[in-house]
Amino acid sequence: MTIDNIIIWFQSWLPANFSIISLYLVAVLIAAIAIFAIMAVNALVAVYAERKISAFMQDRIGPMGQGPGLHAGKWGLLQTVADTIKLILKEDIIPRAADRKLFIIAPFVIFLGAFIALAAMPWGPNLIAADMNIGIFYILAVSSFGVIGIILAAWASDNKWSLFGGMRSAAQIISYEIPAALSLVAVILLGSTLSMQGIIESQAGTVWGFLPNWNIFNNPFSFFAFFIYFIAGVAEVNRTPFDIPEAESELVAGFHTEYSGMRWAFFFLSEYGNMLVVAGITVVAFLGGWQSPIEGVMQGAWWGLFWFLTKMTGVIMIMIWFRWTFPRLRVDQLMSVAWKVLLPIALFNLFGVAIWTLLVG
Amino acid sequence: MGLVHADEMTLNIGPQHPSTHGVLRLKVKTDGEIISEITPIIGYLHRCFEKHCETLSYEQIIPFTDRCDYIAAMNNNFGYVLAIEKMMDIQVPERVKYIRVIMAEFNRIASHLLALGTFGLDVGAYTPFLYMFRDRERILDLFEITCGARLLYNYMWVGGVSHDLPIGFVEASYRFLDEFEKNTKEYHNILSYNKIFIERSADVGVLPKDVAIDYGVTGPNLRGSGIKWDLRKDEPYSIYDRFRFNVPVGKGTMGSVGDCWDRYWVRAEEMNESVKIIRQALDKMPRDGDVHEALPKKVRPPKGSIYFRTESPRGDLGYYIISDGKGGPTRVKMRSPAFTALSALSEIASGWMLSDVLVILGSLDIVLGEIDR
Amino acid sequence: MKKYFLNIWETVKTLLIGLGITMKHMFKARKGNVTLQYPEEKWPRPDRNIGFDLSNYNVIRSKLHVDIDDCIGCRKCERACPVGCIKIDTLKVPKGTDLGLTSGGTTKRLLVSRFDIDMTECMFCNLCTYPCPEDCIFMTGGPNSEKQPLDYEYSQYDKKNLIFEFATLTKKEIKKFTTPPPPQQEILKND
Amino acid sequence: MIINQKVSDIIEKQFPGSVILPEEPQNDYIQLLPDNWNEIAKFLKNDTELKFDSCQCITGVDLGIEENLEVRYNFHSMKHKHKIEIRIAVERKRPSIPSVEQVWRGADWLEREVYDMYGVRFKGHRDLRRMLLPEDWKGWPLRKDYKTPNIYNGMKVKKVRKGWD
Repeated sequence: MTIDNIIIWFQSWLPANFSIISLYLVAVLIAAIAIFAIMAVNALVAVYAERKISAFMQDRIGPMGQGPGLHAGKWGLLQTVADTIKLILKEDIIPRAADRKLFIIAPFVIFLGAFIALAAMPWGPNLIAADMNIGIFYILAVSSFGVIGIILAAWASDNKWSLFGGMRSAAQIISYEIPAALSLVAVILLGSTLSMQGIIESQAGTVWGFLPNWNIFNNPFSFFAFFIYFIAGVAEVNRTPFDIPEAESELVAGFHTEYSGMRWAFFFLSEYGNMLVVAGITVVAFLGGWQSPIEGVMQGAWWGLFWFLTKMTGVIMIMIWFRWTFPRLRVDQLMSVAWKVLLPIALFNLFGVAIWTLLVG
Repeated sequence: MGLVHADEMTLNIGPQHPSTHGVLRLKVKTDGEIISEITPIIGYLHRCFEKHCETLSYEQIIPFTDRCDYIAAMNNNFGYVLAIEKMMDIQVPERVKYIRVIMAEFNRIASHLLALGTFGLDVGAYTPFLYMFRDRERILDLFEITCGARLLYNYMWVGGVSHDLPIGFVEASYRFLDEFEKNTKEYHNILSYNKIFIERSADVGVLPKDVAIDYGVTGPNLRGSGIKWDLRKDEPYSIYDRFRFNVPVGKGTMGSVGDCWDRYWVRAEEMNESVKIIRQALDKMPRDGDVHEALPKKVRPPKGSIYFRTESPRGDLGYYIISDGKGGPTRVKMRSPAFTALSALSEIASGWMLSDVLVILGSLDIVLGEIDR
Repeated sequence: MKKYFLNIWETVKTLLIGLGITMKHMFKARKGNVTLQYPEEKWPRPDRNIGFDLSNYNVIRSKLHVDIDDCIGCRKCERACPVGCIKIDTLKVPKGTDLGLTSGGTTKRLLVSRFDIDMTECMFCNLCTYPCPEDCIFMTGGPNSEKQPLDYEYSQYDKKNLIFEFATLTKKEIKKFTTPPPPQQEILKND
Repeated sequence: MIINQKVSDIIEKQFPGSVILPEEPQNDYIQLLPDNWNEIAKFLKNDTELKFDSCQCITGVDLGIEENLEVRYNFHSMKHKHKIEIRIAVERKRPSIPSVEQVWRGADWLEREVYDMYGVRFKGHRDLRRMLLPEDWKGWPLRKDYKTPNIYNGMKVKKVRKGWD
């Protein structure tokens, strides 16, 4: 289901002289709404899951309720809905000293970064909004768009804490892009393609007869590349142990200290959207995308969607698990992890994968 | 070519900030992330404790001492009543002595749990904080069945305690201690030995021996700097000379002696020592006796003054009490250990990063109620 | 170089231990938790983790209550209060007026015309309850639950509503008690 | 305690005329004159036999309007594990006493607190500001002659309710 498919489907029953541009716009709109729906549903579910999982990990019970009324539904199921309503109803405060225009734009810029990255995400064998031949490159490019939004928000708030958060975030995301990109280059070498679907298709088959031929199992170097990418990815979405831009015990709330109500909700939405992007790339690049773990079993268009979402959920769960276990790194330690540990290993891996492909593949 | 000109930025940490442990304001000068100068500004929680004491009778001051260090109220009561008892020369019954020690040590565990938990929170670990609160909650339950209050007890009186232990208290205490000892191992695994935590706290905010003494820092902070000084051991008050326990000191296991990790570790070890003391006290305690036996008809210490120190979870808690023989004191001065610990902050935290300053502040374990009084 | 890899290994190892602990807790979450589901479950919940019966409590500090029938107007509680949140007015009654007995058997000699407690100022130190010779001022609930049920949810929209007035005498009754009895009765008594 | 007598003798030997001998023999404290307090303090800290390296507490005392203000110091030695109390009387009208802030760093805040509450000026203190009260507070609240102001910064000061009607 690419955008092209939608256009072709429209053309099949609309008069032939119908303007192709308007068809194109309609198709893009449909895809956009679908992606937005995915993001919103993800946020709804992930927030609830995060609340519950964190509660269980901490010997609590999390949001609970016994019935309608003031309670958040059975087992607190309606907690996120209630949160959303609260956020919508909240007063929207713009500080007087803030740079008004930038302050308003910033949340949308951040949101946009996550949103357009999802356009090239392959949800199933033929369920992708735009199947580009440079898909992974595109996602890497646009997902770092979000940092501009963070810096805008930090600067526009005219708040010292926000500024600290913005500076930290910029330094962090720029540093962690490099090991992340390098470990993805290793994957690109293995699949010799930049297309998302191409990378997934290159992971078909098995290794040693029983393991799926996913990149994580393909060779020892890409096994480590997976961890490098995952750690860098967690850092890119600003989650613990790398949540220094919003470190609540140091910077109050970092770059979104001054935001409230719906504007703040957009930061929240895009944080979970970014998690989706990073989890998606991890799944595509290392965990075989929509491929079934056992070859030839449960394959097909809808099974593909199922596998993709399952794997993605798993990766997101691990991120949540991380968050509720680890302390936070300091700024300089964060940088030294990126430059002194992740980068050398990523380079070494890249080299190893290159040799591996020459010798074995 | 113009020179790049960089100014220092003045930043106010607090009075409303998640990591200042109360309403403390730190005026800091920052150069990027580096903090070059710190000025603590206190007094936001000043409730005129010493002025109040001039108008109250001796018994009525006890609930006010609760409110000074609200994390370890039992220990505050303890120091105050011991001072008055020493002035009046009252001998309390054996059972009361044991009950007091048990309560004070339980409160020390509760206080250290809160200190360690919030220290973890300052470093960014959320989960250990809630584990520790869970255990603290159980201690508060024990206090509640005894005296009805969970935080501000007014439990210890001059010459006795307000209530005898309830039925089943001893068994419940043993049950709690058994479980707690298991839990402490888990805390070490999830927090103390965690590499990120060690990186954040070891070698950070080193408080050398001589500086610590010079500033009058006491308690776990002083012991973290490697000085074996514990009033319970060195100047035993009440019946602390009857128990066998160690005084843990910082050894610089993960970094250098006197760093944040050492202070953290001393507190963690002290909880185990408190468990030992409570076990011995529960074993030896006389099973029955009237806790109100030695209550004086009127609390009227003779004319004179006293400076009495006890070991509260934060350090040497001193009461300077002047009596003129009437029903109320002329002057009650509280020498609060957190006050002196905070005064050393600007010395040890300057030159560190913003994140470190808050970690160092957390490791000093201050309670603003006690600092501002 | 060895140190570098050892450091990484140490990090990975300790972090995995931490992850193991949180995972373990996730699967036995209900076991250790101390949460009270407030509107449904109310404090005190006796079975909560230490297994204590409500009747074993020494005291519960919830809300001050006065059994005004037992009050003899000695004002000991008023003097004991460190914050001055108790206010008592008493009236002298002429000799011979019978105010009845308290449940402890003490003769009442003073008319308590006002017994106000300002619970907004109360600091729950419990000091007022000890000196009472008739045990008529106490915190509700716990060991006192026979006298008065537990009440700690006495929240109000207006601060004034938190000043509890325990004196029940109406003006008429006060007048009745304070006016000296007619002389005939005295004669009768003298007989 | 014996240590008080010993310390008193040592000080009297080192700085003749600085110890005020009590009328009746007591051994709770040592009463000193304020004049060369700073030198005595340095001596107390550095003398190998005394080594009072920790300043535990500084208490301001006002025993009544007729009497002098007093500053009481409690020192402790971490090395020898002994302690003393030193009392120094200061005039009520212009209370001033040499600061020991540069002798014991811990005395810094403690002296500021005494200044805050009693208005005792510590000569030589590098940063003598109010500690607990706001900077613009007037008067020294723990003195016996202190009167609660009616108005503070335009706000009416709430009086203690008596009989609250």
